[in-house]
Amino acid sequence: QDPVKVGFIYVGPIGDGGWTYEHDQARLAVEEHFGDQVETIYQESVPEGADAERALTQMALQGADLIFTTSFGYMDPTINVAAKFPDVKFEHATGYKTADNVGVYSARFYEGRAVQGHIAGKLTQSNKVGYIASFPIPEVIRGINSAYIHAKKANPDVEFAIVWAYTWFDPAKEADAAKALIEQGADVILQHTDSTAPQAAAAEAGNVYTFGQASDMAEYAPMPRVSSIIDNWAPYYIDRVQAVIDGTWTSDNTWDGIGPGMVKIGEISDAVPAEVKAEAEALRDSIAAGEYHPFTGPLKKQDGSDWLAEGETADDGTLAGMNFYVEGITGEIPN
Amino acid sequence: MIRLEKRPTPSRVWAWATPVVAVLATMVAGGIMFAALGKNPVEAIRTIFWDPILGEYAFYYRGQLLVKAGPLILIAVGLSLGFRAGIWNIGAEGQYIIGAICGAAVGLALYPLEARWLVFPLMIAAGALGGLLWAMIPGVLKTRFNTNEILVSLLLVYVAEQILAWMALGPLRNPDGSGFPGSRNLRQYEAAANNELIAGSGMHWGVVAALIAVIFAYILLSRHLMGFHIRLAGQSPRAARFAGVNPERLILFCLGISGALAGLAGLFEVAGPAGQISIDFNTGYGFTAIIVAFLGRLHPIGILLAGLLMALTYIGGEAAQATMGLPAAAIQAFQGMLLFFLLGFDVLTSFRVRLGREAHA
Amino acid sequence: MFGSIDPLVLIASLMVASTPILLAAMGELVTEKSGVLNLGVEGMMIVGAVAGFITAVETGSPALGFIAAAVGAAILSALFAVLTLVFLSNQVATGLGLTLFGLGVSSLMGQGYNGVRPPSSPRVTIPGLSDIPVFALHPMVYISLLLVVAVWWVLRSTRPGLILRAVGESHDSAHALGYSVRGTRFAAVLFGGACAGLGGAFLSLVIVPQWTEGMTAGRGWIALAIVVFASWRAWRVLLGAYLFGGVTVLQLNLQAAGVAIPVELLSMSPYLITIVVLVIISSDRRRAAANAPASLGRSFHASS
Amino acid sequence: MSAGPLLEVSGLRKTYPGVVANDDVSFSVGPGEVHALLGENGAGKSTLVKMVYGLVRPDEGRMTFAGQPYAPSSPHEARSTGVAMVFQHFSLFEALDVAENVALGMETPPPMRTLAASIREVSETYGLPLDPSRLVGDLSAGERQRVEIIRCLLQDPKLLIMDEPTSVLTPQEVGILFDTLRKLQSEGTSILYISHKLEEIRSLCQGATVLRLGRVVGSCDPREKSARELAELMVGTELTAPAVRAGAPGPVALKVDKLSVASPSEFGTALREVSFEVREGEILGIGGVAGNGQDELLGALSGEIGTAPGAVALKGRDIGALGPNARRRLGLLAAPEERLGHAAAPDMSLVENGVLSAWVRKDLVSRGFVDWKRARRYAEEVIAAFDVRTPGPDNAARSLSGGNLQKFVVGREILQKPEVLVINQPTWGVDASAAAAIRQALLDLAGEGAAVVVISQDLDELMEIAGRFAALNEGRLSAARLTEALTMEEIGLMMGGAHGMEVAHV
Ligand SMILES: Nc1ncnc2c1ncn2[C@@H]1O[C@H](COP(=O)(O)OP(=O)(O)OP(=O)(O)O)[C@@H](O)[C@H]1O
Ligand SMILES: Nc1ncnc2c1ncn2[C@@H]1O[C@H](COP(=O)(O)OP(=O)(O)OP(=O)(O)O)[C@@H](O)[C@H]1O
Ligand SMILES: [Mg+2]
Ligand SMILES: [Mg+2]
Repeated sequence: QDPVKVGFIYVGPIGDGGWTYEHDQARLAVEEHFGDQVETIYQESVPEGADAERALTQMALQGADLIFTTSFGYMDPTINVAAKFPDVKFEHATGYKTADNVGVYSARFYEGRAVQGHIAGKLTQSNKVGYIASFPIPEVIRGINSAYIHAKKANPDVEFAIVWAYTWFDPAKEADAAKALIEQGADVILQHTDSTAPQAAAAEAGNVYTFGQASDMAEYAPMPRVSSIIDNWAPYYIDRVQAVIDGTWTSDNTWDGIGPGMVKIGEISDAVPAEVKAEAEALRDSIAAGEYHPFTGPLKKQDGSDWLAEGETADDGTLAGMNFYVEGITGEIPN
Repeated sequence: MIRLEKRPTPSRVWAWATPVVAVLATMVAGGIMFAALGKNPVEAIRTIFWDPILGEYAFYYRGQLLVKAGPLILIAVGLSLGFRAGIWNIGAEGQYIIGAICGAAVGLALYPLEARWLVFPLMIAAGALGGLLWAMIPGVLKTRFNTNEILVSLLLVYVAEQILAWMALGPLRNPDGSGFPGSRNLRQYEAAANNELIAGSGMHWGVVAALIAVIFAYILLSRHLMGFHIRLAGQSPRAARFAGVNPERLILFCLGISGALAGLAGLFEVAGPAGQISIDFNTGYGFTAIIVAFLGRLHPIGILLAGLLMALTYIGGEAAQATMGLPAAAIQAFQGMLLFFLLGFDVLTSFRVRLGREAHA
Repeated sequence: MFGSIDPLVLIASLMVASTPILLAAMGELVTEKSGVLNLGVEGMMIVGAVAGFITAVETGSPALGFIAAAVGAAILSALFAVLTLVFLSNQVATGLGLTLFGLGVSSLMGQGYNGVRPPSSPRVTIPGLSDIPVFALHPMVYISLLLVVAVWWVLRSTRPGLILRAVGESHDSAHALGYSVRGTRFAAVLFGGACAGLGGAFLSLVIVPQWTEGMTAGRGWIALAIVVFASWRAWRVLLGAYLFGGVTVLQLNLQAAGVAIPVELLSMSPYLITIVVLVIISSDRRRAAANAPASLGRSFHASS
Repeated sequence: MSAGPLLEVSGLRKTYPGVVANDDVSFSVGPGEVHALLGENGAGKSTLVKMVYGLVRPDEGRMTFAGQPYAPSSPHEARSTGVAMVFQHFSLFEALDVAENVALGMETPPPMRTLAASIREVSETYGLPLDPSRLVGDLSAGERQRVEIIRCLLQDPKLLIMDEPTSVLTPQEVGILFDTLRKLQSEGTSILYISHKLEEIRSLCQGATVLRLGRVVGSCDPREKSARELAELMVGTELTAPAVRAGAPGPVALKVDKLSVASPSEFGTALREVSFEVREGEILGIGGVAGNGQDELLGALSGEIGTAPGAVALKGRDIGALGPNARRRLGLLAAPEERLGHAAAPDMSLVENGVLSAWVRKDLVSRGFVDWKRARRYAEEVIAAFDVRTPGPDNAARSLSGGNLQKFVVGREILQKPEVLVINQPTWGVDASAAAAIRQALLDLAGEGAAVVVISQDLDELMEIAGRFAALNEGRLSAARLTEALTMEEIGLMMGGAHGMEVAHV
């Protein structure tokens, strides 16, 4: 029997050490798991738009059975190509458009951000937490809100200083942003950009805590990196490939978090006091068990209007399109 | 030591032969690199140069060649006019972005009006105008304040990228896109879509525009007084002044044309192959077009061929990545080699190469 | 409103942030003064970044890393020199090709070095002074300043500098007087490559520090722009690089300090301010042209 | 060794692709001798001296210098042997200052400060005043040449080579130069001297070698020959003097009234209240040292430089605001001094260079499109009528020798039948026969009723063809006077001395 051919389209180089790197790790995990049963192919640094459509068509023409398209910008190309190749299955990451042969999947990174926020709130001495944000999109805003809510719970005096880098990946700029935040008094840095540059900047400054993003970034543990959010796509990819092999694949809309293991919390290092570590692990476990939702009322929006009532949890629709800060965050979302 | 001897007149034979020799040399050198990376060199070269034109899936790739080459040619033709006149617009990428934004903005503003006869032409006009105006910034600064156009046009690329991000996240964001960045997809809006004219052919209005631009530039340069003045100004500015050329008007003309064509390329791309304004809409066509312009020796027909060759290496390179697992970086290095060989061998056109001791250091 | 921004700290960080651009731009200044326009700065920088990184990681010595960066990027620039000076290829196109090639080669070289932590470089510490942020920076920052002085002095007051300027001014005259146009330009291109390599290594070994593909992210282009901005004067290159780096750092600091200026505007500001300053300093027509090397970008072939 | 020649050249040969520049050339220069090299444009004079200077390597042949075998591999070697050279096309750097330019021409220059002092000293000794700190780009042609000469003098050369040094100098400057050269000669320096000005050679040189098509066709003592004999030796045929065909001047064709313009170039001279008028059928000569506003005057008349309304009138009509092509349409044509790069584009063919200025009057463009067939016919017409030696109209302008390109440029304007022609340096660096042909063409043009303004530094030329003469000095124009009534001394006064230069008391 022919091996199942699985294609991957990456937005960055596999050596970016972040987003694409983790997807490629998952591809390797698929290869290892299935051995001769699968053949994987990939194409890296594929620009969104016309080039993506061509890369997809090419893989489909060459007999790919399942293709993972791993960036939001591949949404329309995926839908277009899927329409032409009804027998090929597509899995699009972080989007919202589905079709009979297109499923979507994404991770609830905000669950991890809640844990980070808690640790950050506890660790900060200056009460100032720096946040390096990439672009003002719902994904990023959700993370800021989640982190802020839990930092605030842990430490009512906490403030967030947010820098918009307008890039997913520019190590030098991220380093500069981290330094600027440190200079402005932040002693904990959260980041939603993919390089380890902020860790290095923090290491140099000393006494500044950071968290790994996308990858574990363990080389900076135990200090400054005290924990991390790890994108762990392997279980999902293995699961979907298995479904294709078994002939049971159907279009789905997966949004998994810590529970199913799509989001992992990296080792909380000894730089974190034991009781804070225990609290953080408890928070992680209750989220994983589905007992606690990071967006649970009462919560107000930044402008003071009510959002969630006592005990109410946010619905996925609102979360997916989140475009507002919660009460207490200063500054405006660009635009 | 190698000695070069200038030919009395450039060799016509070598003018055609050097690209062939260069491609062959690249195949050898690239093959060595691929072999060093542990890939079958013959297969790699075949995948890059042969398959897209004559391989199993050529029916699809041939159209894609046009899709990829179209904007490169359209932009490069515009740039070549300025380069010939000694006006260095290296910010076509920015003009491409702004053209796309303006064109798309007009289309999106009229959504969901169905009158294609109105919407699409208006978008084209807006795209060209956007690129033109963006190119006028370095133009006007140069004519008014003597500011270097290389610098200004380049810096404006970064400004345009910021505007693009802002537009994709703000004013042009798809209202039905549940907050995700990126505009409405223009390809799904009949009146604004720049879809293939014949399905599967790769022919869209941008490719048509590129071909028109090549013909237009050819006629302009070889027959029209304006083209004569452009060439004259590039070769010797004082002679151009003596011939009655107004340098300021020429600067604005050349920057305007190149900006408008880059803007058009952006518009056709955003309404067609790309489909929408997104943060990463631009993929470097504006910069690659500079290379294409020089590879084509700043001649419209040369640019046409250079654009197709460049597109071939992109498409073949992608195929080699997907089928053989060649890293994208190897393809980039390979493209670099091809450029070097093309540029290096070009010397044979106007020089005779003699081996042996140099008469004089 | 700017109360929380400490000027000395800001100056220290702008000095660090500007150093890669300053190094690359100083090299390009020398190259251009000899009459060669090398648009491949970005490619040379990134090759320097990876070569320096690999060497520093393998040997554990950042100093060796910087040396390797300079050598590696100089080798790449030699390719450019051979093509443009021996084979008389077009300088603009060859430079662009060099960038493409350098980006490709660097990622091939860097495979396996992602996520590796480089050895950290020692800081110079001058007792008593090192509490002041500006005096406790990486040695390369001060080396880059020395480079500015050295280039300025060599160009202005030494015979090699004079010959270099002469070659860039009129290669025909220089040739007629018996100076080796090709040799001088070759050396200038190599110097430019080495400086760009140092700039790249400063990114991968000090600022970031890590290796990632494409990490120069357009800084080579900015370095090119700074040379034009400086109208080919050493001191103005320093001014331009620090202005650009300064605005970049300042805009991040303003954001971090929560100043209510739209972020879009802040992120554009380094480019816009550079343009505005350029307009102001170049409106004096006669002076602007005086420093540009008259033979810049023109191929030279001695027919003898 | 003392008795033998200083430089002996035997059997030198140098070929370029398609051209034999020098073939079996032999001659010698004695110690303290001023030796002339004569020949038409392209005869191979410059190539020959470049071989002596080590800049070009001979294919065959030998040289000896002071009795020793001499085969310089570079100008450095030549300079250390004692050979110095002043180039035909200056080897200077405009953006560098005088001292830097001098230093670049020396093997072991002293520190800048000392060098500046010795420049001052030497320049005073030889009567060539020069400020070491000025930018060369700011200097006049004569001053630039002084830089080159001082550069040579500072090295105490045994042999000084001068390639057409006087084509850019005024009579006064030539006089000073000759004084300098004689002084050098008296100090024992030999001089190899190239010039097209035969009278100069007769007064300066003790020996001469004549080249034609790269070969030596004769040698003589120029003091014993007439200029005419020398010229015929060069050309190989008999020369005829221009036949003057002056008619009676008609009505005023061009009137310039208080014309003031700033110079567009960095190192130029502004015009200040220049006024003159030229009548139909008349040639007005405008003399003056280069760099006194000649380029600006030509630019202001051709329309390249914008002028105030009322300053320039063509047949009573104000054309101050018109550009070059509008002026051409009305009959005002111009031919600039700089052949390559101003009057013609070096890399363009003669056909294209014809279109450059002739499309308006010769109808070479219709509705914006160039009619290349007609353009080619026009170029062929110019080539035939002015005996331009070139394989064909498709050859690039730069492939022509200077004299031939000059004939093409002048012919291109004259065949358009101008009503007013302004021409700058019509015979600069052009050999005797070609110069005669150009002068004749200008006379014929005036004879046919056109008004001609000839701007030239060659006063003999102006005396020969112009009816009236005016001098340009620092952007001001003197009143025009009839040439017949003028003496050289008066002309010198009109030119206001020699551009701030005093004849030092040697
Ligand atoms: N490229 C260079 N080569 C040699 N010397 C230079 C160079 N650039 C600048 N200098 C010298 O450095 C010093 C300061 O440079 P700066 O840029 O201020 O020059 P400047 O001529 O004063 O500028 P401006 O004329 O625009 O005021 C001056 O002494 C200048 O001559
Ligand atoms: N570098 C070169 N390459 C090719 N041909 C050359 C070169 N230099 C000179 N020639 C040719 O050699 C011949 C002699 O040129 P040369 O410059 O020595 O003449 P010349 O006697 O100095 O003329 P002129 O009086 O115009 O200065 C000419 O036909 C010229 O075109
Ligand atoms: Mg100053
Ligand atoms: Mg000569």
